[in-house]
Amino acid sequence: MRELTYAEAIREALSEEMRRDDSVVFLGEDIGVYGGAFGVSRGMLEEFGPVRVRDTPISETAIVGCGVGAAMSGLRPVVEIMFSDFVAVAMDQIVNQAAKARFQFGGQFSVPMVIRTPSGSGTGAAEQHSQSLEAWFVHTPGIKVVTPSTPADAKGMLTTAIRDPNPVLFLEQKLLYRVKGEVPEGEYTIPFGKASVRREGRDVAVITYGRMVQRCLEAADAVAREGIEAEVVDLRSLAPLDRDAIVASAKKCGRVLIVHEACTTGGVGGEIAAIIADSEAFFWLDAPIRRLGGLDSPIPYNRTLEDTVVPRTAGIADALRGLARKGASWPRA
Amino acid sequence: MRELTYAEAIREALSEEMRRDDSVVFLGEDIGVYGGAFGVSRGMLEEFGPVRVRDTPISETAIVGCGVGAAMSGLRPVVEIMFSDFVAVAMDQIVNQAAKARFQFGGQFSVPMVIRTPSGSGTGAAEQHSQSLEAWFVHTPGIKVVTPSTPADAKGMLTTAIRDPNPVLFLEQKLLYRVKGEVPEGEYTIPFGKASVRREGRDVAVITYGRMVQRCLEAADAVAREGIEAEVVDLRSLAPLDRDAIVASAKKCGRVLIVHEACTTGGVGGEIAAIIADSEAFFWLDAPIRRLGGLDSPIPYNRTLEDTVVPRTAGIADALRGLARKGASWPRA
Amino acid sequence: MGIPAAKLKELFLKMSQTRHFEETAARLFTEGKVHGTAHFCIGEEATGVGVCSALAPEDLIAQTHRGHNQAIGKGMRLDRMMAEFLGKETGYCHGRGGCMHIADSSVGSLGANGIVGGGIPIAVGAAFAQQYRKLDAITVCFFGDGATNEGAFHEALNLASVWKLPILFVCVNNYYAMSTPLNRHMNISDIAVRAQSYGIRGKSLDGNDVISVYEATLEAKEYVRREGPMLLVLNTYRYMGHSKSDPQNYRTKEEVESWKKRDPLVLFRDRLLRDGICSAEELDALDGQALRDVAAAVEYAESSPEPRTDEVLRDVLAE
Amino acid sequence: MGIPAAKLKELFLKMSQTRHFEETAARLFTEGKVHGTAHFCIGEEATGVGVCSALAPEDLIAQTHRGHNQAIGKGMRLDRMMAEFLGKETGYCHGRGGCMHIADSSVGSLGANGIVGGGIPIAVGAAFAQQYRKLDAITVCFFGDGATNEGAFHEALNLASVWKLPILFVCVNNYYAMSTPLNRHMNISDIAVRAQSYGIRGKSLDGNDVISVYEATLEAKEYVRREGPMLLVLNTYRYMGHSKSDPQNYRTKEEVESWKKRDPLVLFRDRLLRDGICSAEELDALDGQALRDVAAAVEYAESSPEPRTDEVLRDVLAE
Ligand SMILES: Cc1ncc(C[n+]2csc(CCOP(=O)(O)OP(=O)(O)O)c2C)c(N)n1
Ligand SMILES: Cc1ncc(C[n+]2csc(CCOP(=O)(O)OP(=O)(O)O)c2C)c(N)n1
Ligand SMILES: [Mg+2]
Ligand SMILES: [Mg+2]
Repeated sequence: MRELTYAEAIREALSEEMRRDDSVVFLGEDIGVYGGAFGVSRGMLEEFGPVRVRDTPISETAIVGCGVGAAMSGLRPVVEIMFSDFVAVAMDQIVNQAAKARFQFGGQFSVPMVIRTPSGSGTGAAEQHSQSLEAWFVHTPGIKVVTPSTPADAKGMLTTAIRDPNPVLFLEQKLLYRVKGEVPEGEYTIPFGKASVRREGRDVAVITYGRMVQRCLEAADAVAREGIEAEVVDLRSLAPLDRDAIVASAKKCGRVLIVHEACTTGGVGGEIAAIIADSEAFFWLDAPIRRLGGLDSPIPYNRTLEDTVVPRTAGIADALRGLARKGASWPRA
Repeated sequence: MRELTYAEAIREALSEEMRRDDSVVFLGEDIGVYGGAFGVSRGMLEEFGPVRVRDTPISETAIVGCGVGAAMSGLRPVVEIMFSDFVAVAMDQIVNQAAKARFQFGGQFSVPMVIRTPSGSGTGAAEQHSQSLEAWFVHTPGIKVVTPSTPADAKGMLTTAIRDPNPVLFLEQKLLYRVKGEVPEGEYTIPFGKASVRREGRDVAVITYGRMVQRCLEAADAVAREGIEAEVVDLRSLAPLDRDAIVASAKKCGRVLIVHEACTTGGVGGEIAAIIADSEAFFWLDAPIRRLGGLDSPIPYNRTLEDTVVPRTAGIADALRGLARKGASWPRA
Repeated sequence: MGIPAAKLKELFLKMSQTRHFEETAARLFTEGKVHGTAHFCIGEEATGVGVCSALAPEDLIAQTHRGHNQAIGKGMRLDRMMAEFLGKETGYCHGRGGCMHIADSSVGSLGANGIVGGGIPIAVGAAFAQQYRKLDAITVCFFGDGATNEGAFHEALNLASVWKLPILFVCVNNYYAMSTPLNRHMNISDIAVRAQSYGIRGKSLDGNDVISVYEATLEAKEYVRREGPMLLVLNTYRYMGHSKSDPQNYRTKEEVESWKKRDPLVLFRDRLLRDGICSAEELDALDGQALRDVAAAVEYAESSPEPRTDEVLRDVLAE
Repeated sequence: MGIPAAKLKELFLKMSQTRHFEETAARLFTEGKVHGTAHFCIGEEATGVGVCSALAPEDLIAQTHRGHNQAIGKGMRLDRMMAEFLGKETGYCHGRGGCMHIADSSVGSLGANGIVGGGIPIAVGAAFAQQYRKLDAITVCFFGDGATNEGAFHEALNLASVWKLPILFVCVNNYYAMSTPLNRHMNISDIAVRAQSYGIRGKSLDGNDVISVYEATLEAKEYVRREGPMLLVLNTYRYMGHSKSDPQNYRTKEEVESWKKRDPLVLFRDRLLRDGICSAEELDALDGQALRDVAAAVEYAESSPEPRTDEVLRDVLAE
């Protein structure tokens, strides 16, 4: 199959949907001639013109709010927020408006809007341009949250997102934009709420998503040489969350490592741990549930410091070794 | 000891600090002659005058931002946001500015600002005036989060908050404003990060905070008549979180129920469950860790519906019974 | 005055309905029949009714928390409004929203908003959809004087201007944001000045004179369709407290009384009599009808079923 | 021109330092020595240098992401700036912030901000503290043309006006917000018009003429101290891309070249020569000094230690 980068896959999905459905419009800062801060929409202005590919002033509240109103009026806006950190500027429109409009108006309106935004650290862009904020929205009823980890998923899940009648926060993994992978031609959708087991194993269940999937797979390969077989589950969407896949993998392996880039405390990892600890998998656990998230710190500028605050392959491998080690469990017995 | 309402206790703490330290200033919408939407600051304009008790325009971003700048310049602003839902309007200033200023400037500034705001449902004020949003901020390094459940705590913890060199989100429990309790006279502080065991027990550890503390105590009383002794732990502050108290109580009881008003998914309950499941308490658990949070729904207007979406005493008692029931655990063995 | 008599009577009826609706709602509060809050627009009836009565069914409105006049002006049903106020399943939002979130997509209401200024960007989005679809309709966005200090106001007006959207921004200036008087929340006295920041037209007028409001809206509608956004400021006054729990210690009784001398309903009644459009009997009959409509709405609402608790999660997400 | 010769030379030196600092920083980028991004102000030197050189040490500034001229104008050290750019422990923020978050509390800089418009409310808070403490000092808040479309701008200017705070708002208008030209992000051509919404004074001037910028600031400072906020718009142009990764496909080379004909450094040099303030040799000497200062800064930065990873959590919270 042909290969595309993650960024190209996103552009392809958005372009296909815009060709298919003229109610799809695309709004954001510098998405037109500039092609977006990360070049995702390069060439789209030329194909779709300035009426459908709309540069906006720097006004995140108005941009998202405009998306909400347009969606309530029957369009399917795709809104780009240049860095996911800037969702904070539009938080009211996302949480109090988009996510609540349907419910508070008794189902009279739906809000089929997608907010696309690049998430995560690793580019030396420091505290205000590097956060992983998915947990806020997983805690917000009324909005879906998606974190594709491959070009193929990025394409299929963006298509799903655009066709979804609800607001969807589509968190693009900044450091994956240039990563290549096989991507089917033509339109296809990937359902939300279905995790993908990226690697089968029986010793430790690694539950992860987004850019950390790759690092978990690398760590799993590293420890496989030592006889530890980790299973790597890529959640793909965080709301809805694939509870069954989480529980099944935890039950199968009896040991669980949860990995994400976002700060550990209050992160989605807590939700995952809680699901397992309150499920039938609990009875099959052979060791405490381990979380390996980012340090509870803003993202620093200096490259080495920046690397220090998010989980690295070596750290994940160490955690796997610690979990798999015999005797780690049941000192009580 | 004399009794004060929760609202009076807050007013007393703020007034005492303003008398003691003239760098404490108080900003917010309608806090002056109106006395605040919930009457918390009634009479303060008269005592402290309009220079220190400042009504603002309806501009949450500017209000919080002004607090950040004033704090960076050596004042100790206390900022009121009329309903905690409106933090969404000021999210950038809270998360990207207040919580990061110290770190990103390499420690050159501190931000001794308190954001006081009423949190929670129960007043029929519907979707945009009833949320419990503490989880967002527990996931934000650089800001502390406090949820006092009694008048005495409200006073002592607000004093601590005002004296703290960091931004503190002080989440007042709307439905507790009129609840009375004993409150010591004069200044005192209550440290953050120290939970309080409100009721001792040995069968089930109930970990909770804020307004749910009262309901958990009621539920504990109800099941005590049936021979179930629940221990009720009031976390008091969520960032920092009293990890030791959580683990100790879980270890002691072997069964854990986590209760909060906020939506279950992505809530602070996940963090608590994850802490337990990754601690030595894990080895002492006799049953899965149960969470009882609000339904994953916006808060509806209708009173009965509103009551339906947050945990009630009867539901908490049922969960306690379910957890304590013999045979509920270890079907695997 | 080239307004047809039927339209004038419609304006009078809607204003009376608004006044009676709110007086009744306030009474239901006092009787403890309502859990929640409400923001009444008594004294401001001419604004929402005047503007919305000048619109076509396909025009859209975005309402405020103080918007019963806007809702009734646009043709919403009193019975379903009252049912929503009482939190009933037959209410517009099936009891989920209450009067702070009243909406009726069938008459072009995008709903009221509980976040001050929060509805302004949404209205811009609706106008964007109208422009994109090349519709002839416009969107009218209501907000208060206090709301013009929110960042959302600024961003939304600028965006609408840059894109030349068919939107009429209507500021209902009642000189107070809760307890804070205009001159303590902004440093200008004519809010229409704010239009200049966006290069759009701004105009202020007497919001208690329903005829000028109606006529200004008709004119503005044509302008907006051709030229893009405009800001209309309607100066008026609210008689009641900000919400049910307002001590009203921030203004004098005299100030309130002086505004009551220019009561929009009385002004309009006098005008209709003076111009010989209606007789006193006709006006009394319209008022009586309004009263009966409200009574029927209460009956409908009170006899309506409560929402079912097992359906509470119904509209969190669309299928 | 009543400006002392020493001051004029200081202005020239700081502008040269800014230019050389950024040209050198850009080269370090190309050499792969920097991880991250940077926003250069080459072409805009007269704005930040002109304004900040008119301030007293106790006056405060809030900077933008494009603020090396502001930093150098206010007296920040080149070596610690360069060290921050390279992420070193000796940098102003100990390598935590990079040049988007450069700050120096010792010279009155409240820091640069990575959120467009995010620093404006913070500057208002600093001015509030000055007023509250009855200090004589003022706060100067920098932002770009694009930033004036953020809600934060609007709220902050309104609040400052209502409270009559001693703050000078300085809009560095370089006619672009990233790739978006002014006439496509707002519908007015003179940004100073926006002052009217807040009932404050607004004034636009040539931002490439450092002498008018300096003099206007001196005057504005007195005004602001007495009367409260003012908005000063400095019209200028950036030569380089928005940030390191800018394709610059949104403007023509001719446009850039035409602005270069009014280069602020050349303009100022010509003026100094024409007015007989400095000889060509003196100016060359100042420029040479600037070059040496920057070279020394690079040496300092390159030889400085990296931050220790075990101290990364040091400043998350104050003790
Ligand atoms: C973002 C936000 N801030 C504050 C409030 C609380 N609040 C509700 S209405 C109101 C006053 C609004 O004033 P104005 O816009 O003039 O409208 P009015 O109530 O006078 O009709 C306030 C402060 C809110 N609902 N939302
Ligand atoms: C809230 C927010 N939105 C968008 C950005 C991305 N961004 C950084 S600088 C910039 C352009 C700013 O334009 P202007 O204010 O004119 O300043 P200039 O860059 O021209 O100096 C943009 C869009 C940001 N950093 N913050
Ligand atoms: Mg008002
Ligand atoms: Mg610019």
